[in-house]
Amino acid sequence: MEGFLPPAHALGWAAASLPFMAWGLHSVGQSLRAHPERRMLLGVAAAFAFLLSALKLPSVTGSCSHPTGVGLGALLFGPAAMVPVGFVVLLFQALLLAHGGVTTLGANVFSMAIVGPFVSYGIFRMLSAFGLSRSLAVFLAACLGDLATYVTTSLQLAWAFPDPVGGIQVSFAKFAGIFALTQVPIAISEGLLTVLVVNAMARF
Amino acid sequence: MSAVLELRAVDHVYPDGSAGLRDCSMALGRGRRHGLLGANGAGKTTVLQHLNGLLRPTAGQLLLDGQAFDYGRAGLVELRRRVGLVFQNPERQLFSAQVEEDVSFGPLNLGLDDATVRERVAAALDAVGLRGHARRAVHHLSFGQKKRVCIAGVLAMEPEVLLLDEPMAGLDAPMQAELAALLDRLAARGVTVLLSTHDVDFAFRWADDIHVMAAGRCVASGPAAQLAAQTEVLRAAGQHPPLALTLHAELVKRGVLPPGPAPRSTDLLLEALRALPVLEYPGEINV
Amino acid sequence: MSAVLELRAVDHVYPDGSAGLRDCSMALGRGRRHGLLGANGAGKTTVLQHLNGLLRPTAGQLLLDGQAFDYGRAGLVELRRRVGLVFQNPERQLFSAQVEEDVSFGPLNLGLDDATVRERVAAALDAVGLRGHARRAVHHLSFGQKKRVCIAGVLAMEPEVLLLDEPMAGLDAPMQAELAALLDRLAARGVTVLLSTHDVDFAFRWADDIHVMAAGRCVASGPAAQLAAQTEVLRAAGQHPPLALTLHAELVKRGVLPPGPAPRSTDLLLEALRALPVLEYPGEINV
Amino acid sequence: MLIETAAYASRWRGVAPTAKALFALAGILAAWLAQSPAVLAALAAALALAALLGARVPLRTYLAVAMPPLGFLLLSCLTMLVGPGPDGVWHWSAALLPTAGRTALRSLTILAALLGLVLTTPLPDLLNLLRRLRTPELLLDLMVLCYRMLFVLRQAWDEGVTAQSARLGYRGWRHAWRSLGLLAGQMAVQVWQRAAALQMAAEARGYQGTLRFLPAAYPQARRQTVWAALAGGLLLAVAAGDRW
Repeated sequence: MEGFLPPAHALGWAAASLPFMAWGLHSVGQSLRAHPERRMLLGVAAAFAFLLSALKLPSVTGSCSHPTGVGLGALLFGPAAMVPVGFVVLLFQALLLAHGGVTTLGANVFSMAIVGPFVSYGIFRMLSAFGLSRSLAVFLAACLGDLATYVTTSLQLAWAFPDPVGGIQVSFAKFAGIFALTQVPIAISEGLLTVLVVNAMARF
Repeated sequence: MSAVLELRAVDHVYPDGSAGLRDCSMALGRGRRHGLLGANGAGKTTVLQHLNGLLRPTAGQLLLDGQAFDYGRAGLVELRRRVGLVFQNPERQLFSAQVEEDVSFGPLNLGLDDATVRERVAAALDAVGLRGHARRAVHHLSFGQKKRVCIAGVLAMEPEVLLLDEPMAGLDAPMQAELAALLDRLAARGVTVLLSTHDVDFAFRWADDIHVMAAGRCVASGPAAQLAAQTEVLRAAGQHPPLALTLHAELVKRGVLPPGPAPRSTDLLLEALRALPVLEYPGEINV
Repeated sequence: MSAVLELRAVDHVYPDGSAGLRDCSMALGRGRRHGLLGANGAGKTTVLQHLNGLLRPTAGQLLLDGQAFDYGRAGLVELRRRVGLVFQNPERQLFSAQVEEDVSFGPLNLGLDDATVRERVAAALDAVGLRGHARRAVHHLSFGQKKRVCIAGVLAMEPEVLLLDEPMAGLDAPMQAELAALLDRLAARGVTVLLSTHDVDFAFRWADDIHVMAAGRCVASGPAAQLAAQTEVLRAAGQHPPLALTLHAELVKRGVLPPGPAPRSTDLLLEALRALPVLEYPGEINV
Repeated sequence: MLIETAAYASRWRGVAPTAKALFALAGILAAWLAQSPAVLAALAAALALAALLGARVPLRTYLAVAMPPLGFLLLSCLTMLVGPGPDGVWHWSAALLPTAGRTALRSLTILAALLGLVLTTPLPDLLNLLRRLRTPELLLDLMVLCYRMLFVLRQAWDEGVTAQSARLGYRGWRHAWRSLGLLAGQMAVQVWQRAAALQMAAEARGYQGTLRFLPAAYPQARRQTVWAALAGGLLLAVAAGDRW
């Protein structure tokens, strides 16, 4: 939410995201030198991720949040590419839908374009290495990536607004508890949708 | 003639405030071939989407079998089972990797059992002449073949009414002829067919009834021959009269052809001309 | 007549092994209006992409100004400056959301300074009649307008040769007439124009030269009137002879019209008929 | 997308994006500076009125756009106001009320500043501004492509859903999921095809590896920027006066 974080936190999270952003841009730039046509691909993929993020899934009713699509992207393009792509998606959400926000962009990039994709990608690699079926691995990767994003966001909020009695811990429990109502169904939906998409793509 | 579907004084306003239809009335006689004629943006697609329940009238009503249509869940399912709609762009309506998989989408949604679905898919692919392509990948097909897969996907639901949005767009002449023949076969089996087109010559040649649209209004409806002669109505809708009609009229006026009903296509006109005796005239002696 | 671009015995095999072109030769005379005629899948798009250097011949060569073309970086930049290509689908070639921004893409790639680019963008938008739409969003335009933005984007590079892939597809009659008039204006300014089409009547009506393709082969080339009379060649390529030509021939044979060159369109044929005196005959008395 | 439509129709569409961005930035900084609820409320009101009266953004649009973030704000602030008491039972606690109140007002002010910008400035104009601020080229290219393809893909998506509905693809829960999966999978494949087509179209127009476009010219940019700086300075002065 625009303006929700105190200035020090907003700027701090932006600073924390910056090195990842630089690394993501550098890494993508390298791959573009070898495959210049991937520039268009990432651009179109960003549009697709934005579209998915604005999608209302059939099971989720009355929620103000949406799937992120970055889990799918991380599986397809790797987590490094998802930093700039996720940044673009989040910026567009702020500017075109007034979701998220410009002042909270740093914090959101950290949770959604860095933590989420890395968790998804890591889980997928790990589960694949254990020989889990592709569908289950994809489901868990996307679903847990989504949950990791939401846990990070709750932590960010808890840190900014600690409970006067119980401190950050209690505050985290509060934020995580409230947002679980919307985020857990969304994470499951995102996992399901990602499996469906990956399976459909595999048939082409 | 009973109307299987009818729009009665339908207005439609899009969410962005633009008017899609204004006071549009149109009845589709059962088992006939209908041409929906109009320029780009005249509202043809909007009409088709009303007839299939994808859009709801802002005012006015849709009648199915002469009864006001009930937009409840069950009503919509029944309407879409009975009235199939083929969209213009095949790329936007084929979702599966394989031909037969895509064709089975509709019948599966109808809740039919596997054996019936299999039968219907085979029959639909037969009807469009793609029996041998059932297991092929959709993206390896040509544009014309994709178009036929789309039609098969709707035929497999065994609709009573088949609506097609600009089915001839992008097809070359032989493919158009083939598709027209397919639609004729369907009409002969009793399916009511309505296709939209901006080609007055095609509409006049193919349709039994023509419905003319302009700027969201349903300007006129009637049997093809009768409507095509209404030059003023056609001009108001930005259409020329059919070429076969105009040529025929000029040739009759000049005594070349005998008076009588105009042929429905320039091919028939040419036949009539070719039936006339060849005159020898001085110019030819020099050749 | 010197050829600005020429394909000489070009074969093209796609990476998946399918043959796009077989032994195709075709020369584009400077400053003329060329129609590339063929059924869907005949290889028209493949030819256009060769003429702009997007595809390279597997065998044979491309000649620019009579010289074998050098596919080096500098050569390609020059070729694409001189030969503009407009693709069929606007949604697949417009990158920028604002009209004037998108049109400026090509000229900026040529390394022109901002002032010149601005001038060229304005001139190109003028040429396609979209001057007032410079700052509009591409996604708010109609299909026909988007198509014209694509053409403006190429015109702003001031090419000597303009290639258009099926530019008439999806346009209704008035929009087609408008676009044909635009292309005529360009041709009158000395631009060589080549457009692909599967409509033999349009090709005959509009083009100076017609190039016929079938199944990846360049079957025939020649001035429109001459080529259109080669019924056998056209039939082999799956095309009818132009209607105006056939009708004219029949009417001449029957002494209705005087012998002479055939009119290029049915509209002109109708004019010729209307110039004939109206005969009074018994049938009319009863009316 | 409501914001999009409003921005293109805005009376301030022709105002230099620099000026509008400067004013919005001043609004954000002022919101961060100001302390008292009254001043924050006044700043929020000033920023909202600038958009509603100055740029004539329709009130209905403004409220519709602001509603979802306001819902989130309400939920978050309510979360701050519950907590375990000394007895370990959760109940309302007013301890964080001042913080929650100030946070909500600050949030509102910044939201108003941002809405003032995005409801009057189409995204391409903002991208041009980012270009002038030396945003990395790769990011700019991604944004340009993303913005354009957004509308293309959304239209394709909507048409796909319509076509599936015509074949009863959404008659029930299970059908809907299956249809969505098929459509999303097919669209994901399209991502590659569309990228390849764009690449080819770009090459045909002499693409050299970067997407370059000519920015729109704003003849009155200087004057407008001075006005925006003055107005922004006023907001900052009020906020600074409140703090110190």
